[in-house]
Amino acid sequence: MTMTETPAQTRRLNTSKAMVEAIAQEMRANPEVFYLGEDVGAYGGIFSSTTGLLDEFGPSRIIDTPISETGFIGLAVGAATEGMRPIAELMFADFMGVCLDQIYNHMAKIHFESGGNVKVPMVLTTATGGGYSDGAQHSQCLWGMFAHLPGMKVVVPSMPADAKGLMAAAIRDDSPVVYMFHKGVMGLPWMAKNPRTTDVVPEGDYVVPIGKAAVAREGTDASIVTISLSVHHALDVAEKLAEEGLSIEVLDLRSLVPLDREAVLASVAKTGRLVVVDEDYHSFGMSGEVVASVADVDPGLFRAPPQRVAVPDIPIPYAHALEYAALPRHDRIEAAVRTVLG
Amino acid sequence: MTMTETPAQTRRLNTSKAMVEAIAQEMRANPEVFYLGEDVGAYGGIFSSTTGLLDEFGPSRIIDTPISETGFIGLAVGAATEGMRPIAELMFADFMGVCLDQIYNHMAKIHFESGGNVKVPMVLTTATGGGYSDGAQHSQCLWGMFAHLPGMKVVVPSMPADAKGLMAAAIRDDSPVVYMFHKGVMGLPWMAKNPRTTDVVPEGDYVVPIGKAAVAREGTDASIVTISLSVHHALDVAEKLAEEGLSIEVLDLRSLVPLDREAVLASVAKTGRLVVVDEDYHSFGMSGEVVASVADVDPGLFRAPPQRVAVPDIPIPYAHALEYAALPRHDRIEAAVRTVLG
Amino acid sequence: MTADVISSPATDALEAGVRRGLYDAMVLSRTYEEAILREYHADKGPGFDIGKGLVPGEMHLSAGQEPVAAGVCAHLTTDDAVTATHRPHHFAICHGMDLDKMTAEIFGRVDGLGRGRGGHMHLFDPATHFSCSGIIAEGYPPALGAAFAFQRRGTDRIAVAVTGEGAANQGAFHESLNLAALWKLPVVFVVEDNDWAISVARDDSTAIPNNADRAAAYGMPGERVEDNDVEAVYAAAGRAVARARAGDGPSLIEVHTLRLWGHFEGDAQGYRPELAEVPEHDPIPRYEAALREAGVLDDGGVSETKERASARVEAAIEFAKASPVPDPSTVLDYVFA
Amino acid sequence: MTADVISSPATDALEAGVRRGLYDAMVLSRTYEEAILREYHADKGPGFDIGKGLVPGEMHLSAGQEPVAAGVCAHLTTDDAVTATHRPHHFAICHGMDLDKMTAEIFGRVDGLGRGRGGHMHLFDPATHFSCSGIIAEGYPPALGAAFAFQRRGTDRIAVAVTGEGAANQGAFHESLNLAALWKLPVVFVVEDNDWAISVARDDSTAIPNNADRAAAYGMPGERVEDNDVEAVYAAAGRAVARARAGDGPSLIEVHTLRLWGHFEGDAQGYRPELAEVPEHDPIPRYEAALREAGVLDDGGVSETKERASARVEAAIEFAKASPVPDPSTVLDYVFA
Ligand SMILES: Cc1ncc(C[n+]2csc(CCOP(=O)(O)OP(=O)(O)O)c2C)c(N)n1
Ligand SMILES: Cc1ncc(C[n+]2csc(CCOP(=O)(O)OP(=O)(O)O)c2C)c(N)n1
Ligand SMILES: [Mg+2]
Ligand SMILES: [Mg+2]
Repeated sequence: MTMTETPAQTRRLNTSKAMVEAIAQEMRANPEVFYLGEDVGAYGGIFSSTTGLLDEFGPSRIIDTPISETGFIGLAVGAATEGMRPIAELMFADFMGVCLDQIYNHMAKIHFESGGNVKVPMVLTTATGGGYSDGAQHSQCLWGMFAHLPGMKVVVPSMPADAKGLMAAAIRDDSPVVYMFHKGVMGLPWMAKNPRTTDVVPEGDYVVPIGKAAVAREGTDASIVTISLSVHHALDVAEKLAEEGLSIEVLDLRSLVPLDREAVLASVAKTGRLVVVDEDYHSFGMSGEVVASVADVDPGLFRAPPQRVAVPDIPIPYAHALEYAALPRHDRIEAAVRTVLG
Repeated sequence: MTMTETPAQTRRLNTSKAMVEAIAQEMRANPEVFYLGEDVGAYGGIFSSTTGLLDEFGPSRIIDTPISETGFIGLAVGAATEGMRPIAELMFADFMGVCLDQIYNHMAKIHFESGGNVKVPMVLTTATGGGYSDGAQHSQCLWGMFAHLPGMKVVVPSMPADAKGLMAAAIRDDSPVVYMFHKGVMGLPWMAKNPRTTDVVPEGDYVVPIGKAAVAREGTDASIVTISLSVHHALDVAEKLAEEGLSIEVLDLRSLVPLDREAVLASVAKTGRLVVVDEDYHSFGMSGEVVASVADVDPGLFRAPPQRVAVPDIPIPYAHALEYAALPRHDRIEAAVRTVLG
Repeated sequence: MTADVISSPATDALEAGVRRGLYDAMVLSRTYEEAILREYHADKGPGFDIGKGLVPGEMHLSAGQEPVAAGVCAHLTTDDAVTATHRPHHFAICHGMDLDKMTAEIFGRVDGLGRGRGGHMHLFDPATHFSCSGIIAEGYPPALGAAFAFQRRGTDRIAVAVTGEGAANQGAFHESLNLAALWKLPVVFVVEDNDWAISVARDDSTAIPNNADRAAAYGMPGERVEDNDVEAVYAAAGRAVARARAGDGPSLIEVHTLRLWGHFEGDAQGYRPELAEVPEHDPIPRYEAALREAGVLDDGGVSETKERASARVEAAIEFAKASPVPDPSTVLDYVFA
Repeated sequence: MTADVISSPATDALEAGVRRGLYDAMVLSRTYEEAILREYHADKGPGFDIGKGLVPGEMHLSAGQEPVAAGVCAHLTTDDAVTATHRPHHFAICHGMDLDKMTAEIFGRVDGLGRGRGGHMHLFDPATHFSCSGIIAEGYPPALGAAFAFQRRGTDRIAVAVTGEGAANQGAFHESLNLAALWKLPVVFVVEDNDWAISVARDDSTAIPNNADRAAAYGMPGERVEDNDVEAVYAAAGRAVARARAGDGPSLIEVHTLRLWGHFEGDAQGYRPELAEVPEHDPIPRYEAALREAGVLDDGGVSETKERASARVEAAIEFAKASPVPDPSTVLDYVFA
């Protein structure tokens, strides 16, 4: 067989494979890393977060659990305090209500309560988001809530390469990291997907530092600040508006904790016009925080009132027509951009 | 015994007695109302939320529970769907992590998921706040988190009369209401207290509509928008600054859901200067939402960048000196007001 | 006090009418699931896109588990409450839910139980005191509340709370059983042991082989029914329901049942070693044969039952399809009462 | 499989050294609590202001429950992990925590285990693998993790997880026992039954009288120790610890103990009908008398133990008081590693 020359930088993966690649590389490098959760073994993760890992690492490191989230997330906390580096999967972020105590009162606080003497180097992975009619208990993003509670980093990749690099960073981090993957960015074969869910992903060791936003598209007329699947929508809208000669910047926050407020400010300082797009609920969450981050420093930067495109404060409805009315989709994003452009 | 004439409007109660009075009146009026939680019977509630109720209503309506918050809050949800009007007490808001699923995935969503066909008329009472060195798991406010999750009203009284009137409104409401009482506003004999925790409370039927802010003090130079115990501190600061001739308005939001955005706007439209004081965590919470509420409408209203005085994004520390550095106390509020005044 | 752990007893032959009723209920439920299966997959292609079609989203069907719902619900009236799970159809149907409204909800239409807001995991029906939750084991606590209300009002109404065997390792299960036993609430706890929690086998999740043994931890009777036998379920449920109605408190019944299809539609079940043999354990043909043998059913009876079921189900599907899609402008409605 | 529910057996007379060790541990723990009691109340006045004084905040003392900690920890080394509750001092002390650092933490000082960030409910000590949680039953799951790490590394180290009887009705209790049994984790679950969960009597919270019976729900041995007898605890814990070290999995031990004082300081205990008789059940004088009778202790031994305890405790208090208060400018430290 003749090798065709394939430059490493053009190898393309979907987001789930990129995420799994990082987990596998870290597991090879560090025997203390293990992954536990429901259906992460033979099934490979309901949203393909662990596909193939059982084959390589076996059931002692890729561990199917009972439906006991408090039990196994707490187990991960305890194992982390003893120096292991667990990755625990909460199948849907929506289920956090059965185990939140271990997350925010234990995982996130032990390091502080111990005055820095006890580290909790673990990753909590969880699937978020809607768009496929899974109803009010299986479609939530909830990252604003996780980000409100101190002591845990909150990482929310939108692109395959970031999914890999942020996962590697999360596993190596000595602090607890919540890694939230939107089902719609994973590139799953059984779900509608944006072409951006498959992209070039660096091979080998690849780390993206946690806490730095990425300018997904540069622009000068208005800034869309967003995260996760909404980055894909925002880029679609920016591309469409470019045809009209509008130059829209898209900032992908990539993590909510730490929040890259400087990047937000830099973008708004340039454009003077802000649209925040958030698939989480509107009030008391990310969209307000981003707006306030600018106002806190200089409300005069706003050349027009900022626009927040989020899920209104309603549970996610089941019926497709209602769900799409609630989600921050292209139409609402575009309208908001046009509004800030005046 | 000779009756001395006591005008009803001068009868003074502390906040806990005012709250209990409303519960008792509603229980007398409606046999479907009952109260359940830990230590709500003979003990009378750890923070005196039920003092005396067992004597009047007996153990069939004032019910001590096992330490099974998911169990008994879920029981309240089910009883409410069958037409009863339960009041369930979560002893500290900090404990929501063991039972949040019943709260936000059930209590708050059933009405919506049922297309309005099933009502969940219940009240969830819970104690919040720090200031007495109870550490990272017993001092949190967390109202921003409750308010982020749609489907439940969130009421947070600061004053005795409101504690009564909002409790009556909460019990009569056909929607689920989370009623968050700060330990520091209750007027407990065993805790430092502001003199405002005892005040005139109307006798008889008294209802304060949920969703309307109160101007706790009128002013023209700057607006402090706040809630709960911080209202007391803000008033102290406003009184102090009045001696310097500064006119500070204090707006007591009283509820976060619904949020009285009009009242915030009206105040900032008048003063042009905003300080938000929040004993909950800084980011992704109330303080950002209030700032954004103004920016969304007109960032030009801000004559100076708004100031947010909140708990920085750290767990609440135990040591008094650290805790007081983290809490939004008088010194930080005053400094923020001086900053917005320029 | 130690719980009575009763092993499933041989039942005396039931009255023919009851047996026919159990059979009819199972057939109706299966017919329904087959129709939903057909409608669900009708328009997911090309390929399989879960968000597409007239019935989008996750779909957890109950084929194979009909004996549990039929056997339990035969003892209930629509004044009794049932709280079900992410896999609720068989209980909804056997408890007497209006098929039109139920189906319209599954199709996300305005005439649905939840006006299209809920979906198939969120069927709330005040008429039959039926509710469900997609969160594992979290349907148990609300059942306590219904039972509490029934008890307080001095009625003999009861609540039935259903979960799968996977749910028996969730904290809410434990809290609910303790509270119900402590307050002698009229609840029947039902565990449907279909051997699987998605891809996790019960032996890989549960430290003991029989969840009915867990009843002893709460001082309540626990009974396990083997063989997915509808009449054994009927008998066990009869005892538990009677106990609850009499004010003697809750019971736990675990039924060893069968998940005939995947966990949800789209599940290829590659993890399931016994996959090839699953169809031969279908409880409906087995019960049909037994009733034929006993002279309760003949060809005519079977086709009568099946035709009646089919007519009811297809009418419900027609009703659902004819019902309007919700108007997006109403998206903000129904948050608060 | 059904759990072995063993009722507490009569123990053969223990070696004198062990008995003296148990006595000494109990006295040290009690001496500590008496000193904290004194320091806690020293400056809360006028009246009682919980936020005031050198030791502010809630204070849950363990007086009366020393037999549990002494009996269990006698089998541990500081390589073993202990996860305790809101009432942790007796376990911390008997497990060998550095008293200076522990006390400095309780006083909120920079030389404390948590540099003053934690407080008395949050004692985290890597040197003794000790941790605690103020959330009921939520200390159990992290113990599984320590045990998991110990098991994976091929050691015979174990984890001890402690809660009160009130905690045995919390979901985390159930999930933890199932997981530990399923994965044969080296854990000893300890329930301190002091009859009360704040003001709620155990009979008003728990559907069965003996939480050790709940072990059967997880296929693990369960044993209840009556009478707050330190030697019976020692014996039961010995069996459970040996089992865990041998790789045979977890056990559950419930000890019927005594809350000698209020739930927390400031608790007037008006709800407690047996309040007047409580002091006469103090386990320390009783054990002291038994050891005197057995010739293990005499006046000299008693005063030696008490003086040593007192000296250690007072030195720790001095250490704490001499340690600086944290600088408010460091308030943002230690959020992330
Ligand atoms: C708290 C929670 N964790 C996980 C899930 C995801 N989930 C949905 S169904 C299921 C398996 C349930 O198994 P079982 O209880 O046996 O019911 P079955 O599906 O077999 O009917 C899981 C893990 C969930 N819905 N809720
Ligand atoms: C989840 C949760 N609910 C309630 C509380 C409040 N609380 C603290 S101690 C306690 C009683 C605990 O009783 P028990 O488990 O018997 O322990 P004991 O105090 O008797 O040692 C309660 C209800 C809590 N800390 N956590
Ligand atoms: Mg199952
Ligand atoms: Mg107790």
